[in-house]
Amino acid sequence: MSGMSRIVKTICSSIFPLVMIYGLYVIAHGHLTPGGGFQGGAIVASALAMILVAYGSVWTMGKIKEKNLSLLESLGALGFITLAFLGLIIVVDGASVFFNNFLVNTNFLFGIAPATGSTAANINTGGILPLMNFSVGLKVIAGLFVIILVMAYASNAKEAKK
Amino acid sequence: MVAIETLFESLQTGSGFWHPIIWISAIVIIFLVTYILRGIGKKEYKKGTGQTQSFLSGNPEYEKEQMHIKGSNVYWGFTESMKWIFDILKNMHTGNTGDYVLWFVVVMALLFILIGVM
Amino acid sequence: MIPTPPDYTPALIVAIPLLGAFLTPLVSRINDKLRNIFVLAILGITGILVFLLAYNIFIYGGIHTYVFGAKDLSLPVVRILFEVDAMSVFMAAIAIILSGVAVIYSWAFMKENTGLDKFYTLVLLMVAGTLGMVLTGDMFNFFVFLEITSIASCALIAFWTHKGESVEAAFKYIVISSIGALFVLFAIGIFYAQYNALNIAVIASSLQYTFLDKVALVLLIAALAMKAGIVPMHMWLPDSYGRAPAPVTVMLVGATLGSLYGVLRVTFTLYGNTLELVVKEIFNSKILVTNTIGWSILVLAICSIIIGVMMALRQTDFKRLISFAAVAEIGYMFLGIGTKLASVGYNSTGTIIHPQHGITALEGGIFHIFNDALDVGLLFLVAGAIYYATKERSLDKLGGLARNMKYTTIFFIIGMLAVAGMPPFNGFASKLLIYESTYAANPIIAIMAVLSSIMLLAVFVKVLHSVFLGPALPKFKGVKEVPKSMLFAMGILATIIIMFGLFPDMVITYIVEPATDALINYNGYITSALGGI
Amino acid sequence: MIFNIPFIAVAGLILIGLYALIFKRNLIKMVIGITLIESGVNLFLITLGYRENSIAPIYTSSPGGIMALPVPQALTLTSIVIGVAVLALMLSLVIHIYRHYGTLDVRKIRRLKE
Repeated sequence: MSGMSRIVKTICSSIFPLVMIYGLYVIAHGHLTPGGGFQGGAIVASALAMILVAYGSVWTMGKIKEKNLSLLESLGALGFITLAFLGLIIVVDGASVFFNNFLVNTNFLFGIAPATGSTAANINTGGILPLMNFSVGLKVIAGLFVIILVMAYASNAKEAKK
Repeated sequence: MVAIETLFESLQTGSGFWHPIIWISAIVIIFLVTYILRGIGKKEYKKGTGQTQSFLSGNPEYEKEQMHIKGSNVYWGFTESMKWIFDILKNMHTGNTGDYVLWFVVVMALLFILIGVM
Repeated sequence: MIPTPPDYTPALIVAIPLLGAFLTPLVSRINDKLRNIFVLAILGITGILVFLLAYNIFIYGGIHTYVFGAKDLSLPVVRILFEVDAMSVFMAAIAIILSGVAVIYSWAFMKENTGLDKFYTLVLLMVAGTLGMVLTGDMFNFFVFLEITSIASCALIAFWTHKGESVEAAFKYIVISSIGALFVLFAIGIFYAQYNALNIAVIASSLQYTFLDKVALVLLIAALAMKAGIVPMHMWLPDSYGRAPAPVTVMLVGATLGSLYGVLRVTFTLYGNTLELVVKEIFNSKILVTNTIGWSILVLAICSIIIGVMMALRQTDFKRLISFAAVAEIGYMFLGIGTKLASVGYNSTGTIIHPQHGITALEGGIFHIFNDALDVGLLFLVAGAIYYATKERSLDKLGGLARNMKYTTIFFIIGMLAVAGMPPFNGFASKLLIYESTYAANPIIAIMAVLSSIMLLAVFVKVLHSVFLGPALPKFKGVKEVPKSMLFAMGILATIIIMFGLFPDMVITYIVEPATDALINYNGYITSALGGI
Repeated sequence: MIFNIPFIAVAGLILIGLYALIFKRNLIKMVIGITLIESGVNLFLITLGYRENSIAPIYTSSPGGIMALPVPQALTLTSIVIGVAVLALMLSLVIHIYRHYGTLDVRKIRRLKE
């Protein structure tokens, strides 16, 4: 896939930050609104895919290395499973359970317990859920983009051979 | 706890029992008896004579490498005489992915008639 | 002497391979040797946990439940739950033994390939999926682990992407497994619609056997039996077993048996009570003399045995031949299950009776699961060793290898006799139980099973003759014995085969009988999950 | 009757998907068939959670009233995530198959048979 015309490139460049911010917003508010790591990650990955279409896979492959994306992907997965293990290691109220939400009620990071019922949104709630959303989001961004990138690059390599 | 005695109990199958160690000792005894019987027999085998060469109805012997019976030639007669069964089976295994799904749907329909309706 | 495993052992058994899978790409940036040892260490820790749990359950009995994310065991109904009984831990032991052997074997076998960090990541993911499938007590969780296993194994089948056949086999596999998994999900949706629950124990306790439940039963049995590779839905199995790298094939055997576990769980625990009531209704209605589900499974089983053996007889590809033999072996397990289901009767006073031959058949079937995993696994490893040494997979081109590869030949003879059910190996003990109990149910089926077993021996005698015996072929002059790590991996399986063959009664008493009891006693499974509710 | 329309759509989607898998010869169309079945199953799960006049199951600033069941939505989301992985895997396999066989006709992609 080679790059598209200058008009497309310019418009994609100007839309890219907006889509990116929207995706990151969806990831960050995963514990309050519909959405979360996967959905936000898919939005960010689609923004990256837009850049890929506009600028071509060869250019993108030069900017972002596939190996680094794989590293980010395993870091995201590792963060998720580490949070699950921390629930087992950190003892809260005499209980240590796998996937335990050990941050809730601690008034620490995301540690405020919201009032029950219909309340206004407070981003500083949710315990480990936002952290899990971040790691899932990282994994989904890296994973989806690496799939699209490799597929585009592979089909490009085939065209070049012909 | 695992009790050591249970190692040597025999397996009850409902109408009999199975004990590998008894079986192995029986086989060993049978082999010994056979070996003794074999020793009683006459020794007529002479090395270095025509007795050691293979006899193929007077035809010359092939090279050793050509004498090896290949995998698809073993049981040739059996597969040839049962050709009609093997042809059915061969036609059944088309290798087409769509047919694999078709078989699944067919089996599901049959099971549905057998279980769901009855 | 042997410590009691902590409560959270079932969670750790799944979580440690997952953690290892995500750490593997990072570790392999340091050193290849370190990565190999790391993967084995992860599997070793998991294996120790599985065997602690297995020892505890097999000796002291009982069911271990573990609820995720809750401070105590309150509200197990709405939470994701791991419920480990003797049957689950039996399958977990099979999966962990096979994957450990596969990893040791792959050190030398996969040495020349690139991208091994991804290979080992996928291997660990597949282990985690298979273990999760057999340990979980939640239907939807079962579906998720089923999909994890199928995605990881599909990627592993296609690992040799430079070969067209491997990719074709992987495509067929992913089509079949995603269809199967989607129909399982559909059945789960039907359960959720009716009983508002996803927990196996809760669904089992409230099952009404409405029309929708019958549909769900059909969907579950058809999909899981397809994933277990029963005729006529077995065609993906020879393709993918035959073309995957040998260590992957051994792990695929474990994953396939995980689907078989699904069939057992559905028919005995989920529908255990219901099917017995159905038998009663059928006997009262006097239209049919037997229950249809048991006989459907019996017919499918006998078809797999016969067609599997017949197809194995005419194969010329080494691994494809063993795959068809594996189809026949799966038929023997289904024969045990079917005989148990068909044997449930109803006497004149109105109580359900479980005849002894049915229970013996189930014992034989469950014992055969372990034996099949060991025997077929060993044969696949031998086939891989032959491929490693000669780069040749067709039986027409091989010959006279016993001179060059003595140990491999010995391992092949052990595996061949065990698979064909020759005494004194383990396959004989389990097949004897199946024959005798099936004979009590229906003599014709037992005779067909015995004849097929004899033909299975004939099939492997053909392989023995054409690969190992015969004159030394000139093109294999320089062939050497495979490396020690591969021989060691084969040796582990061969040792377990011989031990199981020599002491079958101990295996039956301490391992198979608790597993059989766990399946038959569905009430225990239900009450231990529902607890105080 | 009006509430049965989603279920009819579910049956329709699954049947169309099976039809595409069995009778279509192009590999890409078979992949589309699988995604159709998946959409059917997802629609089925979502329909189970629907209640009449219900709102989305979010407590943040909710006006109150009946909420739709959140569990089927969670199930559907998981199923969609898995579906994405399967779809990506299948498409990359199709790319490889095309490279090796030079065709996408399923009748010609059967070196493994008998």
